[in-house]
Amino acid sequence: MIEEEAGIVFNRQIADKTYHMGLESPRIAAAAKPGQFVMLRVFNGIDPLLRRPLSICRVGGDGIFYLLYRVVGRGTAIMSRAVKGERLSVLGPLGRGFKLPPPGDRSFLVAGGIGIAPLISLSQVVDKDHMAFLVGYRSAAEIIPAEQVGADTSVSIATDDGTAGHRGPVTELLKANVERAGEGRAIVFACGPLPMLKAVAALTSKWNIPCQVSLETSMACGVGACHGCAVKSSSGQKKPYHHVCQDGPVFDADTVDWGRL
Amino acid sequence: MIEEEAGIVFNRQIADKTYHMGLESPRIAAAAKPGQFVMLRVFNGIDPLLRRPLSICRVGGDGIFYLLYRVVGRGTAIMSRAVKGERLSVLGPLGRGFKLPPPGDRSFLVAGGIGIAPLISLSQVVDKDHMAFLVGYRSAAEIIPAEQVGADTSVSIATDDGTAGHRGPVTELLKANVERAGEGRAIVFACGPLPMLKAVAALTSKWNIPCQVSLETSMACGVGACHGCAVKSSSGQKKPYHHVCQDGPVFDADTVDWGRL
Amino acid sequence: MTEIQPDLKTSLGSLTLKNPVLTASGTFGYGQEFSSLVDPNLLGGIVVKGLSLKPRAGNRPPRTVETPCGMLNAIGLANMGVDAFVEKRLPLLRELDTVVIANIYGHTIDEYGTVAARLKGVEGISAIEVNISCPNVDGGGMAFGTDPDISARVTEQVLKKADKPVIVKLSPNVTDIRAVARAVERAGAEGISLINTLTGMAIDIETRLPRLANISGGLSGPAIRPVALHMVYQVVKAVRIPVIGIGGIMDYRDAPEFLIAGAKAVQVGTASFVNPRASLDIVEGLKAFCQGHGITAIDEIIGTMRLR
Amino acid sequence: MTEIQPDLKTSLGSLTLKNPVLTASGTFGYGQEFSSLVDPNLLGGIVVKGLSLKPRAGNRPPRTVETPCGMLNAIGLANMGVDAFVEKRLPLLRELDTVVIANIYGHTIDEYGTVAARLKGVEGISAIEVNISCPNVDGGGMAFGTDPDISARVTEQVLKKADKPVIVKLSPNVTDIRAVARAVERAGAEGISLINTLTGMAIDIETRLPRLANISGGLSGPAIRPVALHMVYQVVKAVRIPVIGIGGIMDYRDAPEFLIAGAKAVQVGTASFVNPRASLDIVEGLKAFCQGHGITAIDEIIGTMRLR
Ligand SMILES: Cc1cc2nc3c(=O)[nH]c(=O)nc-3n(C[C@H](O)[C@H](O)[C@H](O)COP(=O)(O)OP(=O)(O)OC[C@H]3O[C@@H](n4cnc5c(N)ncnc54)[C@H](O)[C@@H]3O)c2cc1C
Ligand SMILES: Cc1cc2nc3c(=O)[nH]c(=O)nc-3n(C[C@H](O)[C@H](O)[C@H](O)COP(=O)(O)OP(=O)(O)OC[C@H]3O[C@@H](n4cnc5c(N)ncnc54)[C@H](O)[C@@H]3O)c2cc1C
Ligand SMILES: Cc1cc2nc3c(=O)[nH]c(=O)nc-3n(C[C@H](O)[C@H](O)[C@H](O)COP(=O)(O)O)c2cc1C
Ligand SMILES: Cc1cc2nc3c(=O)[nH]c(=O)nc-3n(C[C@H](O)[C@H](O)[C@H](O)COP(=O)(O)O)c2cc1C
Ligand code: FES
Ligand code: FES
Repeated sequence: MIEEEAGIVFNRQIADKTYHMGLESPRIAAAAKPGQFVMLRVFNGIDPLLRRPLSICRVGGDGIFYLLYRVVGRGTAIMSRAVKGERLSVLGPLGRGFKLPPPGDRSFLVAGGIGIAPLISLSQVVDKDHMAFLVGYRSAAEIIPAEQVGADTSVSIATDDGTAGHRGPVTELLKANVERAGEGRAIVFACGPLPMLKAVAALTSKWNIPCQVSLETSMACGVGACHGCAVKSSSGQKKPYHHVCQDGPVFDADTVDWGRL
Repeated sequence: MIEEEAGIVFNRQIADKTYHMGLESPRIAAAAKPGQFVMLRVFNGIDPLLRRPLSICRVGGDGIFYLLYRVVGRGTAIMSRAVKGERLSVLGPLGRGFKLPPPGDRSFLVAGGIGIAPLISLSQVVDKDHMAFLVGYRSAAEIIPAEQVGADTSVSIATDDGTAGHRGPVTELLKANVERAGEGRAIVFACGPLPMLKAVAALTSKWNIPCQVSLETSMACGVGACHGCAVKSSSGQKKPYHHVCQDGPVFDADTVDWGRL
Repeated sequence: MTEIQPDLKTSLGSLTLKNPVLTASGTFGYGQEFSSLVDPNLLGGIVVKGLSLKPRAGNRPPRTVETPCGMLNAIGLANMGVDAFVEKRLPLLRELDTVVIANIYGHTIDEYGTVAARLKGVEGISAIEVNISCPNVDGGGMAFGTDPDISARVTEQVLKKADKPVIVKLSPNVTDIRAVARAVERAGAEGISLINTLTGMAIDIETRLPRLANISGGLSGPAIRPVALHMVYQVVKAVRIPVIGIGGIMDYRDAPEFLIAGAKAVQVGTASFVNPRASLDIVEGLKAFCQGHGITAIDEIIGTMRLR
Repeated sequence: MTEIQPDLKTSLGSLTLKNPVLTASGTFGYGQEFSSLVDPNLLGGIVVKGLSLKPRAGNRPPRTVETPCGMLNAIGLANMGVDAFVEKRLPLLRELDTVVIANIYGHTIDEYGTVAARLKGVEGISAIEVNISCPNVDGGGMAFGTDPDISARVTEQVLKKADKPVIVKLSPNVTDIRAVARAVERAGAEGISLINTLTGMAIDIETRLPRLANISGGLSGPAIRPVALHMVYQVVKAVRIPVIGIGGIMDYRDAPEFLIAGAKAVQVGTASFVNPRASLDIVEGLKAFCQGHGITAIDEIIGTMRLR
C-alpha cells in the first residue's frame, strides 16, 4: 500500500459525463493488478472529506496509471475540473483484483457503463483469442470508446434504447455469446450496476459457470480499518460480511448474498 | 446592496503575500464610495463557509472594482489561486465609507501595511494639493507599490527596520507632517493594525484633530443581520456597541472605546 | 413532467404558510436587512431576532468565528428590546404579506411571560417562538431548555400571557430531546422548532485565547445538519404537534431531508450569511424539485421517509 | 529558535506516553492496517477497535455516509470478539514499542465486566478504554453513557474485573457531560476520553431512504471539533483525572487546541481515513510547533488557555 501525491498527466472528457485521467505514480503503477483500486483525495480540503474509491483502469509502462470515471456527485465533479500538473494524493493499490483464468479458458467480460473501468485492465491480460468483451449502455450517447482507454480488443455493445449495437440488456449479449461458444471451460467477469450484476450472477449460477464480480460500496478508509464497506456473504461463507475494500472489490459471485444487496 | 457573480479581470501578486484583483461588476463599481467594502465568497463550497470582508481599493471607469489583499489564512490563500475568468459572488458595496473633508482642508492619510487598501480610493477624491499619504511597513520587502494600485499621489514610507523611508513607526511621519503643516483645518484618515490605530487616535485626540479610522472585526453577514461585528463605543454614544458592517467600517475615532478594542 | 405549479402551502397548527421556508431567528435581522435582495413576501415566513424585555448590548467581541463547515456565535442575544421592536421595526414588518414570528426569551420564567404579554394585542405578529436555549440565570447557567419540567413551565407561562400561537424552540444540547418535546407539547405548545445551536468553542493556538470572548458559543451551519435532522426525526415521532426543522440547511436539496423526516416547515439560518438569497433559492428549488418529481403539493412528501 | 528536541512525553495517570497522539478506536483497525504507512512505534499509543464478548457481525450496510466536513457511521461495533482478538491480533501488537489500549463494550453492565475479565493477565495491553456510548439494551436503547449513575456502575464493574488502568470514554449526547465525568471519576476511573460520536442522520431525497440502513449513526470528523473541544474544556475543569481529547482533529494545528484546553493527550479518528499518516503528521507537527514557539516540553502548554 502506497500513499503519494501523484501528478495529473492528463484529464479529459471522453464521453457523456465520463472522464479519463492519467496519474503519474511509478510505485502504484508497478504494484497494481487488474481489478484493484485506489482511494483518491479529490482535493486538499476537508469538504468533501473522504477519499473516493476508483478502479485502476489501466497501467502504462511509463509509471502512469489511468482512471476512468463518471461524474455523479461533488467529488467526481471536482476531479473533472482538475488540470494537468496538479498533484492528487492517491492511496493504493488496494484490495484484491481478479483471479486470472488458466490460458485457454473462455473469458466473458461483461460491463455496464462505467463498470468497464476495471475490466479494461483485465482485458489486457486474459487470453485474447478466447475473450468476449461485452458492454451495455443506456444509449449510444454514453458509449465510452474502449479502444481509446486501453481495450486492445473489440467490444460488443448493447444499448437499452437500441441506438447502438444490440437493443436490450447486455445480459442478452452474454447469453448469445455463451451459447455461441458452446461447451468448454468458461468464466464470466462482471462490473456494473447492481441489477445487471444480479442478473449476471443468476445466469452464471444457472449455467454453472464461475463468475467474478467487482462490487461497489461506500468506503471511508479503503484499507480494512473502518468496517464500513460490508456486503453480506452467502451462507456457508466464514464471515457474515465481506469487506469490499479488503476481501474484494472482486468476489466470486456465489460468495455474495445477492438478496441482501 | 447588490449581490452578483463578478468575473475576475486579473489577479496578481504585487508584493510579498499581497495580491491585487480586478472584478467586473458595473453595478457595484457604480455604487461604491471610498471606504466601503464587499463580502466576497472566495469559492463555491461550504468550507471555508463564510464570506470574507474586503475593502474596495479603487473603482475603475470601466465597471471594474479593485481589491488589494494580503494572504493571511485559508480564504485569502484560495483567493490568491483564482484565475482570470473565474466568477466570484460579491455582496456590496457595504457599510459607511469616509466622510470627505471640505476642499482646502488638509488630509493626512495614514496606513499600516495592507491598511492602505481603503485609503487608495480616498486618495483619489480628497484635495490632492492638501494631502499627505503616509504608509508604514515592517520592512521594505512588504512595500505595496501604491502608484500601481491607483494612488495618483506620492506616498511617504516608514519602515520599522529602516530598510526604506523613515525608520520608525508611521506615527512619527504623521507627527512630522502635521507639525510641518502648522495651523489650519486638518483631518486624519487611518487604517491598519490595531496598535497603530490606537496610537493615531491618541495623537489626534491630543492634537484635537478629527480622525476617521477604518476598523476590522470578524463578520458573519456584513449587512447588519447577525450582530457579530460589534466594537465597543465610547461613553456618550447612543448604542453600547457599534456594528462595524453597518455603522462603519469607518468611524470617527472618538466614538470608539479604544481601551476595549 | 408537466409544468404544473406545485402547491407549496403548509400549515403549522392554526397558521398557514404560503411555503415551508422561513428565515431563522438571529440570522435575518428584522427582515429589512436583506430586503433589497430577497422579497420577504415570497417566503413562508420570517422569524425575527430574539427579543428580550429590556434592550441588551450583547457579549464582548469577538462574537463569531468560522469553524469547519460551520460557525460559532456568541452574540449574547443583543437586541433592542421588545418595546422598541414593536415601535420601530414592526410597522415595516406589518406591511409584509407573509407570516412574521416573534422569537422571545427571558432571564426568568416570569420574564418570558412578561415579554409575551408585551406582544398581546400587537398586530402584525402571527406567532411567538420561544427560545428556551438561553442560560437559566436562576438555574445555575444551564439552559432552561435542558430540563423538560422547566421547559414546560416556560411554555405555560408564555401561553398564559400570549394571545398568539406559541411555538417552542428546543435546544439540542440535551440527552433526550423527545422528553423536552413531549413536555412542551403537554404544556400546550402549538408547534416545536428545532434545533438551536450546539454548544462549542475554538482556541487560537498562537495566543492561547478562546476565539470567542465569551469562551463558548453556538455552532450552526452545515456541520450540524446531521444532528439536527436526527433530532427532528425523533421529535416528529414523539409528538403530534407540527415540527419546524432547523440546522445547516444550505440549499434546496437539504430542505426536503427535513420535510421527508416529518417537519412541516424549515428555517434557514447561517445559509443567509453565505448566500443572502438562500431562503428564496430554497423556495424556488423546492418548486422545481416538486415539478421534477411529479409532486403536486409539498404535503405529499412530509413524513414520507421509507425504511429499508 | 534553537533546534532543541522538545520533550513530547505525557502521562495519563500511571501510564506514560512517548507523545500525546493516539489513534482512536474504530478508525485504525487493529494497528496493522496502516502499518506500511505509519510506524505505530512513533505514536503515543493505539486504541484498538471496540471489543465485545462475542464476535459481532455489525449492522446492515450502508454503514457510512459523508456529511459536511464529517461522516456518519453505523458500523454496529462489528468486531471479532475479545478472545479472537487476544489470540489473533494481540501477538503482533505485543511487538510494538508503544502503548496499546483495548477499547471494550458490553450489552449489559455485567458483560462489560466479563470482557474486562478476559483481558486480565493478558500481556501487551496497557489500559482499557470503556466505551459507554453503546445502546443500553436493558435501559430501553438510550446509551449507558447518558446516565451518570449507570456510567458509574459500568466503571465500577470494569474496575472490579480489570487488572489494568481503566479509562472511560464518554458520549457527547448528554445534557451535562460534567455530571457523567464526575460520576466515573468517583467510581474510580483513572482517566476520561471524549468525545465519542454525536448522533446524526441523513436522508436520500431521491429514494426517501435513510442513507444508513441503521437510520441513525455517529457523526465524526472536523464538523464536530468545536463541540468536542468545549466538552473537553468543561470536563477538564470538572475532574482531577487526566482527560484525552477526541473529535475532528485533522492536523497539528488542531491538536494544541485540545492540549491548551487541558487534555493530556489526543486521539485521531476520522482523519486517518482522509490521510492515513495523519497521526504521525500530528506528532511531527507538534514537535515543530514546540520548536517554533520555544516550548521545551509539551507539558508546558497543557491547560494553559488564557482568558481575556
Ligand atoms: C472499489 C470501487 C471502485 C470504483 N471504481 C470506479 C471507477 O473506476 N469509475 C467510476 O466512475 N466510479 C467508480 N466507483 C464509484 C465511485 O467511487 C463513486 O462514483 C464516487 O465515489 C462518487 O463520488 P462523488 O463525490 O462524485 O459522489 P457523491 O454521491 O457526492 O459521493 C458522496 C459519497 O458517497 C460515496 N459514493 C457515491 N457513489 C458511490 C459508489 N457508486 N460507490 C461507492 N461509493 C460511492 C462517495 O465515495 C462519497 O463518500 C468505484 C467504487 C468502488 C467502491
Ligand atoms: C471591513 C473590512 C475590510 C477589510 N479589508 C481588507 C482589505 O482590503 N485587504 C485585506 O487584505 N484584508 C482586509 N480585511 C481583512 C480580511 O477580511 C481578512 O484578512 C480575511 O477575512 C482573512 O481571511 P482568511 O480566510 O485568509 O483568514 P482566516 O484567518 O483563515 O479567516 C478565518 C476567519 O476569520 C476572519 N478574519 C481573519 N482575519 C480577519 C480580519 N483581520 N478582519 C476581519 N475578519 C478576519 C475571516 O473573515 C474568517 O471568517 C478587511 C476586514 C474588514 C472587516
Ligand atoms: C448569529 C446567530 C444569531 C442567532 N440568534 C438567535 C436568537 O436570537 N434566537 C434564537 O432562537 N436562535 C438564534 N440563533 C439560532 C438560529 O436561529 C438557528 O436555530 C441555528 O443557527 C441553526 O440553524 P442554521 O444552522 O441554519 O444556522 C442564532 C444563530 C446565529 C448563527
Ligand atoms: C468508523 C468508526 C468506527 C468507530 N468505532 C468505535 C469503537 O469501536 N469504539 C469507540 O469507542 N469509538 C469508536 N468510534 C469513535 C471514534 O473513536 C472517535 O471517538 C470519534 O470518531 C470522534 O473522533 P474523530 O472526529 O477524530 O473521528 C468510531 C468512529 C468511526 C468513525
Ligand atoms: S472501507 Fe474501511 S474497511 Fe473497507
Ligand atoms: S457582520 Fe453581521 S451584523 Fe455586522
